[in-house]
Amino acid sequence: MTRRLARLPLALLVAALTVVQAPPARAQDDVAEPVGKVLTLPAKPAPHWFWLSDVLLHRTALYDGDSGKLLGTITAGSVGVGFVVWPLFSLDHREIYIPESYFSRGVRGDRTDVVTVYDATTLMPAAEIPIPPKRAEYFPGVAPNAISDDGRFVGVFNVTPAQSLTIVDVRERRFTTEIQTPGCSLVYPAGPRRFFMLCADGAALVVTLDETGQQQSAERTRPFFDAEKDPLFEAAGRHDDGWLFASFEGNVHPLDVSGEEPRFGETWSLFSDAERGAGWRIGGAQPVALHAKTGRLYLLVHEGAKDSHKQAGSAIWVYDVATRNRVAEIPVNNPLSSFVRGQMRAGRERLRDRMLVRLLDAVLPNTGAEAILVTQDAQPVLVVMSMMPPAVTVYDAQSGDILREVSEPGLAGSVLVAP
Amino acid sequence: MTRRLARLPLALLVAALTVVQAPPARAQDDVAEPVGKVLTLPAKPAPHWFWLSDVLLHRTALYDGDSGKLLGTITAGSVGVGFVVWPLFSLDHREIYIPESYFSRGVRGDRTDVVTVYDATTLMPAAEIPIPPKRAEYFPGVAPNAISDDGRFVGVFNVTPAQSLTIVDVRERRFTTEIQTPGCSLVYPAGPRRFFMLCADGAALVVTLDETGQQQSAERTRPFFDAEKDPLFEAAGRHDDGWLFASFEGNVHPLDVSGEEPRFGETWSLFSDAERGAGWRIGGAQPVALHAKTGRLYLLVHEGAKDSHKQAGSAIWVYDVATRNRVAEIPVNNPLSSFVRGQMRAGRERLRDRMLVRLLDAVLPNTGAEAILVTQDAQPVLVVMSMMPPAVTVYDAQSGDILREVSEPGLAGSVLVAP
Amino acid sequence: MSPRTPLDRVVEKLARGLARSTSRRSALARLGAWLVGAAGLPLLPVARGHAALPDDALIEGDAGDPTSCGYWRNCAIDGFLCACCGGTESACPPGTEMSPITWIGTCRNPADGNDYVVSYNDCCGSTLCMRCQCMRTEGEKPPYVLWKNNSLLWCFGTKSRAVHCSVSIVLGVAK
Amino acid sequence: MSPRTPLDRVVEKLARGLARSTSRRSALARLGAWLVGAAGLPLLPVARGHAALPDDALIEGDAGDPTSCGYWRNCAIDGFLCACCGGTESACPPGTEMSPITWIGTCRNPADGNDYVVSYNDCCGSTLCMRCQCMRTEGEKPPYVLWKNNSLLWCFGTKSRAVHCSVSIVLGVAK
Repeated sequence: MTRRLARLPLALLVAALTVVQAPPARAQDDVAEPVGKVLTLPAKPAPHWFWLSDVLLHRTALYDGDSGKLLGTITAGSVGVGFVVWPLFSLDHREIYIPESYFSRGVRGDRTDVVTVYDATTLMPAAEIPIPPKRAEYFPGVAPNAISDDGRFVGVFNVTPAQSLTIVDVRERRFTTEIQTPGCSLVYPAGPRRFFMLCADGAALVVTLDETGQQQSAERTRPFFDAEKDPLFEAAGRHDDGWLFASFEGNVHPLDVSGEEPRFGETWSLFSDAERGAGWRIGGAQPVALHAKTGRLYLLVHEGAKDSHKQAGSAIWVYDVATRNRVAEIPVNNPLSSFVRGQMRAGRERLRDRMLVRLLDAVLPNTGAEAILVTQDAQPVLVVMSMMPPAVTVYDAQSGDILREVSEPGLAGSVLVAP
Repeated sequence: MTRRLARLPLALLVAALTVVQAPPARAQDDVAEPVGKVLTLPAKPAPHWFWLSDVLLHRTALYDGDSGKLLGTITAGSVGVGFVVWPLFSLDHREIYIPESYFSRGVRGDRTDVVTVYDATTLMPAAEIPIPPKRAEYFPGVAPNAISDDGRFVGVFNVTPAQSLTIVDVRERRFTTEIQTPGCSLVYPAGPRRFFMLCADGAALVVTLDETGQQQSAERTRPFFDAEKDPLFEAAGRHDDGWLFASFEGNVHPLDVSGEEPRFGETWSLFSDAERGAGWRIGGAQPVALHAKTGRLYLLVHEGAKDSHKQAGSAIWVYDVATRNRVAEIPVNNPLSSFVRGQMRAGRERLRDRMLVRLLDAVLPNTGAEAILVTQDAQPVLVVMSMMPPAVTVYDAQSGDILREVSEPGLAGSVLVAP
Repeated sequence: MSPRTPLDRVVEKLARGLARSTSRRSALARLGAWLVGAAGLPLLPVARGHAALPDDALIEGDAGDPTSCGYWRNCAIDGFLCACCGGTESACPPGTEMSPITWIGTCRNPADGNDYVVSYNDCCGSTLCMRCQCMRTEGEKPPYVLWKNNSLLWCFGTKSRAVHCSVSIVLGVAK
Repeated sequence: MSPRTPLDRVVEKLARGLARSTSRRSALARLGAWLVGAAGLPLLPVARGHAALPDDALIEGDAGDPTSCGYWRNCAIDGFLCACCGGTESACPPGTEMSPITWIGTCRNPADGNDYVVSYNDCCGSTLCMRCQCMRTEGEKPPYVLWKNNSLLWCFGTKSRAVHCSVSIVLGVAK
């Protein structure tokens, strides 16, 4: 370093630090606020919390459905990769598990797959469990990984493109085994030591683990749906005894996993012939949700042609699973209107806000919604997400009334997850 | 694996591969197109090519100003980090150099900084030169790194927050030295073996290298601007003999680096008293550009208050550096109108397109532009970028006429760079 | 319901044949893994003296425009069209490489009325192109019908797993 | 031109004093490096019995609303307001940690007419929040006036370099 460099020294940096470290003490200066404060979340999630993942921001974000507020975020995955961000939760809600893939040079380089354990109050990583670098990435990723009902084992769906299932013991913080699952994808929890996957021949592959997380059995059921003619949506409703799947053609396929062997319930149709004739179909990215205790099944529907299974929904139709009757039709809130009002920071409460809602809803085309979620408490809310423009609306799941809108809910929402 | 697994085997995968590998040979089947084809770029850049970096897509993208087409992209940097993507070019245009930072776990983990060497025709990485993990990241990053005029040494501006300059020998593919530069930031080329930085006291720090890329000298000039009262914009115009800087208050500061010692030319004002009174100011993210051969200085201007140096510009004012006269005023194309027409895939050529332009320009507010670039050929184009909504317009730099708009130019444009 | 294509029949036949023997299966699994690992070597057919490539110049409007989502070949694509990203309908842009592993669609060419088997190959190596987004789902199936699923990130056997855009390559007539 | 603040004067005095000795400077450089390295320990002042925190409840409209860009403290901020991202105007949201190294602004509180020195600390650990973006540049300078520059990614001494949002912390009265 030459002498000239001395003129304006490194001192500027140190000075900047020093000055804020020990400003001259004066009476009126005693206003300084503490630095370094970071908020933490309560130990138990509130009943209307939900997570919304975002493929462009590579994150999942926690919102409070009661306030519409963003509470915190977890970023997971590498640049350009990381479409699937589906968090799993320990039974006591103290930990969050996310299977993730990383590359040493952003879009390229050495790949490392891990299940990262996050502290659920700080949302900071607490541990990392290496797994085989085989995780599937797809959009939006509704059943890419699952946690066993006892909260101990995590299953991660792999495609290399060979299909397999990675098992992780999150209690012992270790990878236990990789199970080859040719022809079968996705993963759903089905008991304390059991997962199942769906297969191209319409069967389910039921994987049972032993106490150490090793494969005890992997048995394929008889085909219970036609994957070519009437495939099941990936999004499905979980209840105490099992799952309700809905098919592209609007048929409900109950799967009971409460017993030793999975049992297939009677399928039933969601649409009347007239509705089918009018082209009513289920569609979207995550178009199925169930409120387990009341047996209310929520489906995102639209009028469209065959193969329109990813089309945005214009309404949510609500069914009573016991009677198989439709009990409500909830129109989807206009995402463009919601987006514009979010940018304007306008609410829905005051008279002039309500007039703006009416005006914008009337003027702007309603481009529909792609994902729905229902919370599982006694006074559930229905969360409805539109991808483009990004919009999230919270409804009273029982009355169908709009409770609030979440402003600025990210850039490219993928899935909604309840903690 | 149990016997049941055998029902629908891994064969499905292999079959999928096999079937497309060797379909039954039939006459009408001889239509198959080749697979694996990847386009490459010509060895020399066309005169109106430009790069546009994007902080949300973590990339820089090459566009052809003559067609408005996207030609290719390079992704650089880690999730959530990588604000600065400023490519440098070898003299023969066969290589592109980008200083980059990577983290082993996306937003966290071990940090690795490198200068990656890309092949300019394939845009694929050819080599990687590790450097100290100290690169500055800031938005938008107009002078974050530079290449010496002989094309051999790259300088990278560091902040940890201690300021320093990393030197890389791109010919020998090695890091050579790190020079402490307290109080000085940014880096500009100033000769075959010379860079300079700008300092908080208004001086320039001139760094000269020896043949091996080691520091020969680092000398601070006398202060030539007031960094507190009238700072220089980071964006500046390069010509054969040196640089033209513009200040927040609209004064031009010429810096001649053609001789042994840098010389400071006479400063001159861009604005008349009346214009100053009306509040005309330079502003934006990259508001200064120079066409070196004709001595035309392009400035993004707006009417605004003091401290509005980042405000979007409503016009580009063009000056003849020799006479110091303003020779043109080019209004900024309406980015909202451009964005909407880009989404509609509407051009500007046909009568009905021109009517749509007029309608949208009249109806939608013009939110201005943040960055400008002028190509250095004899028939230069002026490229103007707006950040939100993302819009890029190509003008005839001499007539000021709009030549074309680039549709869908990314998500969050930061800087424009000429190859 | 779309009619069963030759692809369906061949897949089914192969599947049935291979299902008979577990030992053969695991050999095939190794072969498959090897094939997947052999990056750089396209697994899909190289040119076989293509005589009768469908001529898009005969098609009016969007169905003949490779930068349009309505382009006939795009009937089961999901992503960004490479023709808008520095590539063409069948070639990747600079800065990417083409994944040899793909999903498959069957699309009707309005020029000759024929159905063609189309391979959708991801171009991998850069973040999402974000130009000419296109999502069409003719015959598209969920991820458990893997090779008909367009949601999967199909960058396999490439240096990068990051999908930038997708091409639509005609593999043959589906009659 | 904004009036010179006590901060300016102290910085200048320190700079002048320190400039006299190169040996002292390198000792300070080491100290600085150490301070920067000592992550987790906030370098900025911890509470000193703060008696007279400016009371925002007295302010009408945007200038008193921490989720508004017009909030009085935000006069030199550039980023996303933590109050919209799960934090508050002075606390980071879960999933981030606060960078102890900051840039500084001087903002007038409309409630008492006083100018306050405000420290803008980045909350680091997650991608951009993308809510309540706010860019204000009162007294803001280019990157060569480092500690008055709001464009820099100010996540230093934190486990993560990824800035999520920024807080505005009152350090003291600037009289």
